Amino acid sequence: MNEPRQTLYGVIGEFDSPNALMAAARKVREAGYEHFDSFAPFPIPGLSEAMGLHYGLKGWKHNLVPQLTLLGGVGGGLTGFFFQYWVNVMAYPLNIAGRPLNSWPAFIPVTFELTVLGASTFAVFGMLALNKLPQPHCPLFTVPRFKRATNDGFFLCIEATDKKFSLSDATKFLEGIGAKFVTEVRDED
Amino acid sequence: MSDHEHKYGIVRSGFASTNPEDPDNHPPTAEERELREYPLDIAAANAKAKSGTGKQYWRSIEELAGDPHFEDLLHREFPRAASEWDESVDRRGFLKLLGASMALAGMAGCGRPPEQHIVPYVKQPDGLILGKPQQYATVMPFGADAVGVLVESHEGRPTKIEGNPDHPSSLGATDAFAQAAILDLYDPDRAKTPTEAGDIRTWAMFQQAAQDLATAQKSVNGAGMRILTGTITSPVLAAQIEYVLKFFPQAKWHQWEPAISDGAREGAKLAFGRYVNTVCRVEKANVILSLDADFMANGPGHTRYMKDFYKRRNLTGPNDEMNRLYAVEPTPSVTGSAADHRLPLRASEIELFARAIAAKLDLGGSATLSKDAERFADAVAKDLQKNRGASLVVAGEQQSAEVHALAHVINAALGNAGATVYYTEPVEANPVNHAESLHELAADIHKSKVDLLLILGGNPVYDAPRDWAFSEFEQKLKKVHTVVHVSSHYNETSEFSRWHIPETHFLETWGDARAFDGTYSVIQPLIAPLYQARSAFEVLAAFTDKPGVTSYDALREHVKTVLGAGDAEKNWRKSLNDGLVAGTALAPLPVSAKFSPASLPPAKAHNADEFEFIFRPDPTIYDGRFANNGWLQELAKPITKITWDNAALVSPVTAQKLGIGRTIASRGGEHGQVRSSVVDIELSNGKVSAAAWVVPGQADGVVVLPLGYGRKNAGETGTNKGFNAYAVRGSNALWATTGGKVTVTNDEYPIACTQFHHNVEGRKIVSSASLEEYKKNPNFAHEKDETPPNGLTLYQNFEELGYYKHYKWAMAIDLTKCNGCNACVVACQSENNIPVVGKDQVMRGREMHWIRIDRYYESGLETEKDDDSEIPALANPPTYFQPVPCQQCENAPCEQVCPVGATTHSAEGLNDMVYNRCIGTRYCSNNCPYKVRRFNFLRFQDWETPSLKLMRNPEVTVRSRGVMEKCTYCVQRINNVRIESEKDNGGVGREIRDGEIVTACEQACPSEAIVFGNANDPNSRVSKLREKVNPRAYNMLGELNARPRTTYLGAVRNLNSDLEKA
Amino acid sequence: MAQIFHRSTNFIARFSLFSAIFLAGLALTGILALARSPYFTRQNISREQPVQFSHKHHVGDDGIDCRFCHTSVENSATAGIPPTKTCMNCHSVLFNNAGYLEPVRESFRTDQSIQWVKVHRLGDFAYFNHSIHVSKGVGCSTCHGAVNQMPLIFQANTLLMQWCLDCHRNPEAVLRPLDQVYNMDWKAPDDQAKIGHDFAVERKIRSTVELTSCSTCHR
Amino acid sequence: MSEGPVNSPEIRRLPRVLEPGYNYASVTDKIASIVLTRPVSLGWLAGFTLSFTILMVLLGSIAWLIIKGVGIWGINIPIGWGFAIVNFVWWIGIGHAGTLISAILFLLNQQWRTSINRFAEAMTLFAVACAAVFPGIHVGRPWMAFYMFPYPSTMGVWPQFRSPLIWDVFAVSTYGTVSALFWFVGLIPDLATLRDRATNKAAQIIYGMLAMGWRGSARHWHRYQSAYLLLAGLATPLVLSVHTVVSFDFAVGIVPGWHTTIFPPYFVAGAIYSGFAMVLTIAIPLRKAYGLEDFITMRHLENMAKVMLATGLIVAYGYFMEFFLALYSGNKFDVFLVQQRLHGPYSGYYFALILCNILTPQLLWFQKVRTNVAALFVMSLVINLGMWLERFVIVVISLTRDFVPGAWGRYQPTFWDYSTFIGTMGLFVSLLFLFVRGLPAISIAEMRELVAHTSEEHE
Repeated sequence: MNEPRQTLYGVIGEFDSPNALMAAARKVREAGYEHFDSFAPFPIPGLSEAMGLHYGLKGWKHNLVPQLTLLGGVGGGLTGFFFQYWVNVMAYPLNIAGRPLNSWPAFIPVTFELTVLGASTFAVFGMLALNKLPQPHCPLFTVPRFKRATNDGFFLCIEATDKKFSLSDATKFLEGIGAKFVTEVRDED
Repeated sequence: MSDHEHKYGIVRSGFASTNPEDPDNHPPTAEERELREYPLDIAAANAKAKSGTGKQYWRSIEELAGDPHFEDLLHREFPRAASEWDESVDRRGFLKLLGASMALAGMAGCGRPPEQHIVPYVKQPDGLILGKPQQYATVMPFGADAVGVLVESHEGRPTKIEGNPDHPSSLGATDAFAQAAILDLYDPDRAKTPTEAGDIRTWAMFQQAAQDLATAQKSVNGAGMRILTGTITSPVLAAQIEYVLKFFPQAKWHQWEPAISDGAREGAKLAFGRYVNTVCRVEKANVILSLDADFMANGPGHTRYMKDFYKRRNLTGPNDEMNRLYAVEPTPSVTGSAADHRLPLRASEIELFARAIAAKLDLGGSATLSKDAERFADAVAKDLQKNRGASLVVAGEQQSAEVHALAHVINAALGNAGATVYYTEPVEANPVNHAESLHELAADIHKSKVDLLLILGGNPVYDAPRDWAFSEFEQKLKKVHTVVHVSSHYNETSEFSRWHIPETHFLETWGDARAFDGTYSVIQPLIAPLYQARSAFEVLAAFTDKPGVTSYDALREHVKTVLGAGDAEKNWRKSLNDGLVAGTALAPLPVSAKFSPASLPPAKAHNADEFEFIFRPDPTIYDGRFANNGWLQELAKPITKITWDNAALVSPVTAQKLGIGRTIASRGGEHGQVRSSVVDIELSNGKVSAAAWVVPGQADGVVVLPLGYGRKNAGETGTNKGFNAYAVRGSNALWATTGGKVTVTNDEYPIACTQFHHNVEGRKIVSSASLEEYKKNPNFAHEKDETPPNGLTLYQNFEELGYYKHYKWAMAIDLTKCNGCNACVVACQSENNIPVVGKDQVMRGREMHWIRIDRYYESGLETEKDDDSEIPALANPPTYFQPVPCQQCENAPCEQVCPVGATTHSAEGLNDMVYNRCIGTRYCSNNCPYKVRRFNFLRFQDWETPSLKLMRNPEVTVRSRGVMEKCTYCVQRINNVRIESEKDNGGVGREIRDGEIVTACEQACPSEAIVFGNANDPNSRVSKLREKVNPRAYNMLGELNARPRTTYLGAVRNLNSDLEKA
Repeated sequence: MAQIFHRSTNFIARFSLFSAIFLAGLALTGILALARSPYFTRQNISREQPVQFSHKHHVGDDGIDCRFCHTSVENSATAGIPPTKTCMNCHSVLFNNAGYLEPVRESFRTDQSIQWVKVHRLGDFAYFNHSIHVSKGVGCSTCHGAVNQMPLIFQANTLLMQWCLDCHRNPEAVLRPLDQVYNMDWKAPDDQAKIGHDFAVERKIRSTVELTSCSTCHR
Repeated sequence: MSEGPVNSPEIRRLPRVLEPGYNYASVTDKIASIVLTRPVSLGWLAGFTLSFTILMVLLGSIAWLIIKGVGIWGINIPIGWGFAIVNFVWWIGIGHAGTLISAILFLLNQQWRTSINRFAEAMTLFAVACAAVFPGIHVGRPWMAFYMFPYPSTMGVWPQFRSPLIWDVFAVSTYGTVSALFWFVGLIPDLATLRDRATNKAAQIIYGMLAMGWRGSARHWHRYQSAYLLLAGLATPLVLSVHTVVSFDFAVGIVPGWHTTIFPPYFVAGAIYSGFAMVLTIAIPLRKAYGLEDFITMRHLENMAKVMLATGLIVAYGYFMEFFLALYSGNKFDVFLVQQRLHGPYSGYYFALILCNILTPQLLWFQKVRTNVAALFVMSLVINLGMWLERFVIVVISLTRDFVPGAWGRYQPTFWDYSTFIGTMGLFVSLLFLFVRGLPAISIAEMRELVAHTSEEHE
């Protein structure tokens, strides 16, 4: 079969256990590859560290979700409270049951709810955005065995965009660290 | 004139110039002419009426016949009255939009309102300012009295009836009947056109027929002609009758009033040897003894008497004195419940009691009483003695001639005659013994002597005694060749009449009447007859040689004789403006009682364990004439709090003896529905089944049968409600009888009772004390008050934000002065467009009255556990009435919980309710400690019936379904007065004077128990009744710190120490 | 094997996510705008009337005072629509056989009212009172616009509650000398802020809390 | 999870959270097959038809309500709130278990949550949906209910933020949104699994779109996990706040029987109580119908029973405190009210509620009962009923006898009250039926984790 206009995406290999995948990932990183990714049907503890992904401030490059959540929460809360303040004290001050115009204790529930709302929406949509989802189309889906990535397969893929990537080296390297079914991934139209 | 300017800018102009009889614009308008010229299709009209395909409500044959000309006229709803300000029309449109289309569209705003039209006058009546209501003076004829009223008119639509301060029988106050009369005018069930044997006829046709009948009678000098009327106090009408009788020398005039006994008349004869009219000066009496007299709620001048009575109960401070009222009566009445001392006695024992009093005053005669009664009589006699010339004994309308005679002699002996009571020529045009009069008529009919019977008003088929020839009055009537019945509705009697002529409402016709003291009063119409109605006068005229003569002409003619010298036209206008002719009250008669109690035959012994059955006019629908009046039907009876029904009333002991049971239905419950045993009552004259009802304070062994219910043909509202007490009422026992049988059945009947629980559960709801206690401790009402001090709050001080600065509206209600007469409730309903919801909804606890009157018994136990232990406590418990409108709390619990801010506080301290913002969560009602909020659970307002639209007060929003509503302190009146005051002095404005704003309830209240005003003005009447100023003032449930603007003043009773001890 | 989704779906998916949120917002603003649009408020829309009565002619050209026809404006909640009689007072002489006045004459002849189409319309739950406004120095043109230039009358303002509130919160901005109330051409002077304030003081205009209380307009 | 030494007889061995012998593929298979391969059973059809019919009853009732008005219900003055509010509180309460299980147990790292959290969350969503029906329709003018939302109106007026009902609007809508997000985020990996296992194109496309191209990338998992953790952290206080706010509807009012500070904690406890009862009511038939006994083991049932016992005791404490506070405070209205509870016209309801909510659950002290599936099922129903009665007692009965004796009344529901209530159950069950057919009722990805975990244990 010959596809003239096919672009190379990377090389993918399969491993038979979470631990194998973790070890492999560590090796790939030590080998100096940066644009690579590993795939598993469930989150494997330690895999992130193995791939050199960090949490917290240190890992903001890899994971901005906590910061976004904080932002959403603070934003929601402030909007919540000051909107109520504006309505009751500035927009249309009314004597309601002789309660103070700025009855701040009564404004707390709404403030709280909006805080949570803001934070959680930011968390979720932030996560999706950072993961570049939705992305229904991905070159990896052309690899027949890759279906098992959402079932019981453990994969590692070195991407062509990596600067020290070359098809032959990468393939060899993967086979060298015990990957099975090493195949190149090509994006087809 | 000027003395009434202050009624929120209403110019009380002398003349209802929007009405056609007014000579100024009398010539028939074009459409009238057109209609008359238009050929009538009577056949079509009849067909439609019969087949029922015709309109539900129609004003005239033309309309029913579907005359196109008429149709488009009708759409403009009374062209002459129509104007752009007929709010009800476009308000209806708006609410329809809210209700219907938005419901379907599912969201607001889609579909914009349709175009509306402005329909201005063609020729605007003089003196009418568009958008400004006018008030006209007139009188409401009622029994042997005429109640002076001022009627508010919006562009020719009478909308509200209020008391006429100038009129002796009103002095500015009214009773519930007068307030509700406006609904009778617009009652869609009124007869709309003359009929002959049920077929529609025109007035002209009747006139023709009348003339034929007249000629027939003329030939026999009217030997076969009879006229039956109620009590007539109208000189003009009386003159007309006299004229007819002259015209037909052998014709006879009979009278029958079902709810008023001949006792008063015959008693006068017994005492003075002639008929006289008794007028009391209640305000002059220190001690009053009521012998089964409900003089504050029934009988001539009752409104005036109530006002006078409470003039003597103004307690500004502990040093003030009060009059004292003793009541001896078989069943609790409004008057009796307000009494300081009350003794339940069988109706038949009242006479004994009167004899005893006479005896104790050494007037001869003697009587043996029970121990309690004896003690009571002793105390009363002593008290009367102490107050010679300043005491008063009143005998009840339903009491026998003897009791009345005894009352007269006692008053005479005490020197009260001329002081607290005086006698005049009868107010009635022709006083006769009604029972005899009717009996005579019946006999004549029986002997087939009668072939033309004119029944002017009244409903004898329904309310005549069952015995004599009346056993089948219907059948008898058939014997009469021609019966002509004139009445507002096509009722039971009309069915048996050949001709029925719709009678005009007193707001539709010219006429006159004498008040209880004889004052000559003028009836002027505020609107042209809504239907093809005629006054009794005009019907009579049809039989004379002057058929065309109108009431107006006759009145003008007669008034000449009444009006004094001077410019006739000017005097005439003045009398219209005042609603009466000054100085026409009848002069006192120099009569002396020539009657000795000793001369009375020995009292017939009665058997104490025999039941006594007594008949009374119903407190809200009277003798049945108001049966089709929704406001009065839904009005809770003062004592029993029953609506929409009457019931056989018995005392707790009797109920226990009979084994009468009742269960509180869980739908509605204490505030709505109680299922009560049905009893079969068998009297000599018949048998009737009635729901039984237990009334604390009623004499044991007495069964009260309220009249006026069980109508078979009263109209949509009144037909088949309650049981017909007339069905067992015979001429031998018109008011009381014994020897009947009561059997309790297993059936239960659901009664719509708006307040069943009668115990305050030891809560701070009603405060009361005796006069001595009050003098000893003036602060009894609020000393145990737990209201937190004003400063004690974390809340913002709204005065600083400019609230309550200028005006601070407040209301004070004096419980000493409330006897639960209900006038305020109906006044409020009329003023605020409050809908009637019907028995079913009342039974679900959804009645809409903005002001309710709670009735509590002292030391009653929990009613809802059927516990005999409470029976002694309820034998004769002191009764308290508490009107409860919105309390307008400063820290209103309702406001805080409204999610949309539909109820907020105004700068003047009103608890505003914005209907168009309300979405109906009902949270406010839940959170209202006083439960004064009312909710439109369904679409309670009638938006179809055209006549009811005319009745609405355009100053008040008509509420849609799903909206909360409540008392607003009549904010529309406040605003109108404020606007007028602010416009004064060339826009600079002035302060509102105290008393310038009068709420509807305050206005109606005869005892002036309700006072409204500005609490910021230390000199306003209300300020003097508020906390810290008046010692009796207290807040209902003050401990909740809702800070109500409505304060109550503790109830004080002037007890007689002799009766207190032991 | 073939992909389930074409590459383009990536863009489509992301774009549709955003546009969904965006469209929702747009729709909401649309509704809010519509509620304020002349379609609902009927602002600036003149209507076909039984008689094409021109305020421009009567007020602008003939200089007839407002109160000549709207007689109750100073005493009543309503300014009052003149009865046919008022028209006839002049038109029985002037243009007394002009065709376009036939409806007026017919009304007078047959005693049937002319049915004008209502132009200025408030909710029936809003109780506006003309007399208090004019007597406190709020000019006709403040709410009704330059009527003297309207061949056919139309509603110059939105009459939305928000619009009422603007004025009730700051009446100083519109108060005039009392003799200028019926002057259609009156323009606020530069020192309106000052004189407005003075008027408010001398005419005892109620405070904002009072003027913005619900029961001021709703009953 | 720390367990005693294997086979040590003296220590009762806890039942496993996952029966042995499963690997990644078999777990995936078992759960995914319910959705993908298993044919529609007759039982499912029958059940769905029935519940859908009941749902139509709900729609009918609502239509009639909008045509006639809330007057078709039994409410009146003084009892302004009836079934509608009772049902609202009841459903919201039920809606608490899901998020609680997913969030709090997740934070507490309880493995036994894994196989029940998915449908518990679904149940939460559906319960909230049922609850959300009522605030809208119980108002007098439903077409005006949008006044409760803060939008720039032409009237220049805004919602009244001091009203607990407005707090409700925000609390419930937030809770609904967050629960939905939480649920969906959890679903993404499983949706991907279904996408990749689906054989027909339509399924592939639908699940594909929902999965948004998830492919188990470690970099995705990396962010995914922190997002999920944060959501759990946010949902925990939220779930507590929601029923607190609902309880404010009453606690903020001055009505005796409403106005008490004990409400928030005891409402929350009650919510969890009824929530777990409902989870049991659903879990027991579910595991039976789809043979999931290995995943939803006795261990799960027993733990849930323990939670019910604990929360049940808190609720009991709440009831007791109501009495204590009333008597201790000496407030005559409160004292009167608690007496009414015992011998007022509605005492029957109160004793029934004590029986259902306090006495019956005491059986859960016995392990025999805790491990008896049938008993647990019956008990869960009893507790659901009891919690409904509790709300009825609080909402309605407090209103029948408040401050002014002259205005006392009573309440009786009408046909339409019942039809609306039953109708919402139709809605609830219909949604459940669709859910079990359309989506994995148990989180596959998390089960795989469990497999990994346990296999390590047994290695």
